[in-house]
Amino acid sequence: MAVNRLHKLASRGSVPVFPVLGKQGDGVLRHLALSPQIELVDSPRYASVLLVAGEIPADRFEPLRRVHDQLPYPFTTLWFRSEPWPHLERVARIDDLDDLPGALVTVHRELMEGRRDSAHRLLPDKPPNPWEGEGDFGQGGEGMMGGVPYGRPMAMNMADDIRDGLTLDSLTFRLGPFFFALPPGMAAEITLQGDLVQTWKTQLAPYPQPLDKVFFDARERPVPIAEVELARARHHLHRLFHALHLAGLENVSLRTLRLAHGLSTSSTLDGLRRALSRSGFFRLTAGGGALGPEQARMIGGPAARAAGMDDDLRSEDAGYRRLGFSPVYQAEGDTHARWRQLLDEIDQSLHLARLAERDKIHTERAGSVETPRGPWSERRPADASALFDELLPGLEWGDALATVASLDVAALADQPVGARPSGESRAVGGGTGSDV
Amino acid sequence: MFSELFLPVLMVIFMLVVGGYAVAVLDRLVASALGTPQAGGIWLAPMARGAWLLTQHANATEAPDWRAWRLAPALYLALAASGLAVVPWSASLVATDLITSVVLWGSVEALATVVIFLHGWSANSLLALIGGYRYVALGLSYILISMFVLIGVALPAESLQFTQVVASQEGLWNVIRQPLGLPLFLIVGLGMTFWGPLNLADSTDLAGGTASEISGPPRLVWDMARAAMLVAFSGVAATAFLGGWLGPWLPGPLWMSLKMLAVLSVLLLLGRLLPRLAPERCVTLMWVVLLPLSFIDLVWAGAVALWE
Amino acid sequence: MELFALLVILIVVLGAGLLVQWLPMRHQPRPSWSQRVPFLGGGTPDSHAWSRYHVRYYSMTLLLIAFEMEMMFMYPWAVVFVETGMKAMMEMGMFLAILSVGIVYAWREGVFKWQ
Amino acid sequence: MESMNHGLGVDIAFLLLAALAVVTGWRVFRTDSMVRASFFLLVSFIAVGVIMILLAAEYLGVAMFFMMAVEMTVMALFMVMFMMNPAGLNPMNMVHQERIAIGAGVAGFLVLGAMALLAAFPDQPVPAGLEPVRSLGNEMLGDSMLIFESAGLVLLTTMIGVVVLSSHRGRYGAAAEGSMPPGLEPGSDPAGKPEEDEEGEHHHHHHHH
Amino acid sequence: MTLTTLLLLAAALIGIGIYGALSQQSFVMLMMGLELILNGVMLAAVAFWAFSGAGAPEGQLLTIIVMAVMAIEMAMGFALVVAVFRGKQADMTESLTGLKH
Repeated sequence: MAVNRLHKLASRGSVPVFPVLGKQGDGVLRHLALSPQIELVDSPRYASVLLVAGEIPADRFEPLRRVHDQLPYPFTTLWFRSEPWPHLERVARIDDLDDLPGALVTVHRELMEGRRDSAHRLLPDKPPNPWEGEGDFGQGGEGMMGGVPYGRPMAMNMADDIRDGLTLDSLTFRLGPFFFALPPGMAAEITLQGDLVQTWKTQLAPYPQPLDKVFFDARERPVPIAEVELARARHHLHRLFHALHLAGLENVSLRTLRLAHGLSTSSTLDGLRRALSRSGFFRLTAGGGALGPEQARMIGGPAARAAGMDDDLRSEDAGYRRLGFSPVYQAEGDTHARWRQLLDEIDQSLHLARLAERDKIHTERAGSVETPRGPWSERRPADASALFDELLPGLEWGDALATVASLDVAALADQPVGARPSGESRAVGGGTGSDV
Repeated sequence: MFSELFLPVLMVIFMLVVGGYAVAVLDRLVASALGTPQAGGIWLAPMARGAWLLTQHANATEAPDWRAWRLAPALYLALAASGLAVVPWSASLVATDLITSVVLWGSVEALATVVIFLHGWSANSLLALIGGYRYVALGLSYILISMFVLIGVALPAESLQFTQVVASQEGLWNVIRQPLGLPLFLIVGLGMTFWGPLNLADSTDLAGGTASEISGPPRLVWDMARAAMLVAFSGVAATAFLGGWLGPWLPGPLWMSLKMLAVLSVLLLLGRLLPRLAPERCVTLMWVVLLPLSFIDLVWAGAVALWE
Repeated sequence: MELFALLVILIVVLGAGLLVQWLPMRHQPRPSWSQRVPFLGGGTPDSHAWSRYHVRYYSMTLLLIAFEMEMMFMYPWAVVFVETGMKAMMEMGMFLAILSVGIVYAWREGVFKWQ
Repeated sequence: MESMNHGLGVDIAFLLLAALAVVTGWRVFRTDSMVRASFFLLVSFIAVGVIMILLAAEYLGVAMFFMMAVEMTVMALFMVMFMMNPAGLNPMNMVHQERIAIGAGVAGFLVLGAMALLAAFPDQPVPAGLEPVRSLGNEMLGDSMLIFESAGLVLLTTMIGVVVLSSHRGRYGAAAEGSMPPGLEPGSDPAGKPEEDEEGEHHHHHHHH
Repeated sequence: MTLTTLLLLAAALIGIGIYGALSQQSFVMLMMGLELILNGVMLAAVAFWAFSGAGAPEGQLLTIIVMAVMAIEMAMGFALVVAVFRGKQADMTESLTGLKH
């Protein structure tokens, strides 16, 4: 009797969900962050529901199986707008964003009250390397550092340390496509010595990120500037949301998300900017990762302007000139400069949107547009995740992840937000496309 | 025999349970006050979370140091209990009134660093290891500041006993007599319970740091131990700086719990408002800025103690 | 006698901490090897995490051991400070000055940076 | 301090703590994992600290706790940093000249044990009303102030020595670069330079010093 | 808990420390042995203070000085190990013949 009272009590709490992001999955993440009964967690060990949000490309199935098996019993999975694997039984698939939170709560409640039994492990129950009974004392290792004790080799020192000349063991590992601090879908092979990054090799580029429809229209015909600037500000606010969660500022990140959700020409940034600067976000948190001139030119957009380059396609557009637009830029080009640049650009966009809405001004120059990711004249901004391979070695772990969060490296998707990828048969259900 | 032995044990266990629950509820109150809506009843949510953790299976890594891994959360809870055992609730109502209780609290802080490193090390997983090592840099730095501040408090009391320290604050509380003391001690408290800006051990950029590989009952004990250490710290801070059980009208223990709740809410608020510091900047801040400040606080306390 | 009570408290709470972990886990099956892989966002490590970890603040720790000794001397000083009066203040001032010279030197040598 | 009047509880506690100290002291050299070795030593120190508290040296006992906690943490960091196979995954036997060591250990124990049993030491127990911390404080500030200040000076020299020896990057750049031993006569090429460095100023990381 | 039993315990700790210092190959483990020896010495000092030193304050000061010796010896020992390790990645006592090069 006591056990099921415990289970009944456990089912009433908030639902711990570990989100795994597929294509266009981060929109789902932002939607769930606003619903109070869902608790998005950073590690699968803390979750009882694995949410697969968005379509996962085939080359990331193996890491997904690994993460699926890392949830402790009792757990289950829920697939949002992506095809569940055939051999999982009784798996829920949701397509409409609005009833996703409700579905998560019911799945969790069923799981806790035993009405739904836990999912099973997919991968075989075998150690990474066979070791029982082998080696000197049956633990799979020989001598001091040899063999595969307990299934894994011992760390050996590969190279001199790049900073203080003590050659100690370096740890090489692959940080997977589903690590929340990396852009969705990006995977990298990292070698650390201590907590200092020695080498960083990006293996899987992040998913191409969808942009608002208004940027696609702006290339064909004049569009109201207010709409373009609001979409730009919303994009920057979404990136700020992820970085603030990484820096440990939960409340301010949710405030940023609410601001982005209900963004209009009347909303302002002052309260948020004061909260950030007063809490020392621009001075004491992890920083570093300064861009060189040619790196800045390669990535373009706000990151380049943070490094002192003041090229902005908007300054060639007559409509913007009439509004008195002049590009704002920083000098240092490191992580803190990029955050200051982002906040200045949001302020500027809101100011331009207010003016443009009052005077109904449209963009004049079709054919090229300044997207929040970078200038888009004839070719869409390509993926720049190779930039990390030279930028991150030499940084401490916290600084490296802060630099990754501050650089928008994903390429632009060919479809705007909300439009279903061509392969999908049914068009999206109710929910308006723009709020994803 | 009873009052000598079982009363202290019951007192400490009562403080652990009620204090831990109070921390969980207060944390959710502060979160909802700052704008993060909390699902379900704030009073019920900690119970539900505890029940969920008890039903969840415990995780294991490939080759952990099993004994140390299971022992670390329990050791951290025991340290919190010994901290609470030293906190005096009234002139006579104190669990264990050692002559050198201030030094014992200093050693609880030093041993907390050992236990948190052990928790990170024994999981044999990368993110936990980085969390453990990063925390030791902070853990070894805040011990000095805490000791200078506590010595400053022990000066007017002319003894290393918390009951004497409270007695010495009869006329004027230390928070007014030694203005630099409480802010520095709050920073030490954040460091000791790796909460908010000084959370280098279980931070979000390490997916939970030392606790990234535990789930189920071990994680419940780790969270309870963290909450208990917060309560123990706020008890010591209230005793050392806010005049412990002293106060007009209300009985001693009531004053003590009010002051502990005040210190707790300040800590939880700081935890929610400030971003996490970079470890390197944190160590430099502690050694180059806060240590000289604690020197000044000590000299100030000495001067005041002399001229009183 | 207080010491005995403190030891009993430690043992009781330590036992409670271990019991709360052990009781629910008694009838839980040992997790499978696929669950025990450390969480790296779906990636895999090449080796054990246990290695000769390159601590970056080793000179700070050595400095700390020397500085920690000061604590040992300061606690008894605090107890007799008010009795001995200004003499104690002068002596401890000299002691603190000597040791803060060491810290300023270490700071100039960049010991508090990640080596 | 009634703990001094040899109550039965105190004797039992003493025996338990003595056993704990010796066993953990022994396990320090028998265990494979370096972190376990240093924390076994910490437990041994804590046991000795509690015995000190039983001996009415309250301050020294508790001071042992925090002092040894810090030292054993640092000991654990350095042992893991410099020892091969730090976590003892491959059981190893890092022992040499085993027989001599056991002999010396046992001999040391026997000699000191005999001294403890046979020698007659004056029997002047601690006076009941003594406040250990206060007497230590007065002693430190009064008669043996010289010891107290010279200890501070020795600590300063240790701090400077430690920083010189261990930090790689000082104010004037990395220690290894360009640091050549001075010549015998002023201005001559550095004395005692090993031959293989002759083949040009190619700065090799490993065997440069 | 008489003086002799305390001294026997101190002798046992010193014996184990001597065994540890002589038997271990690694420099760091050798220092563990030295620490254990100093642990025994401290216990003996406090025992003498409590039983035959009539609570003389010099006894406690001697214990604090022994603790200072332990701290200084440990700090210098590890600094030497770092300096030598940076030169040639050696940690075994046999190979540490010369400190110069």
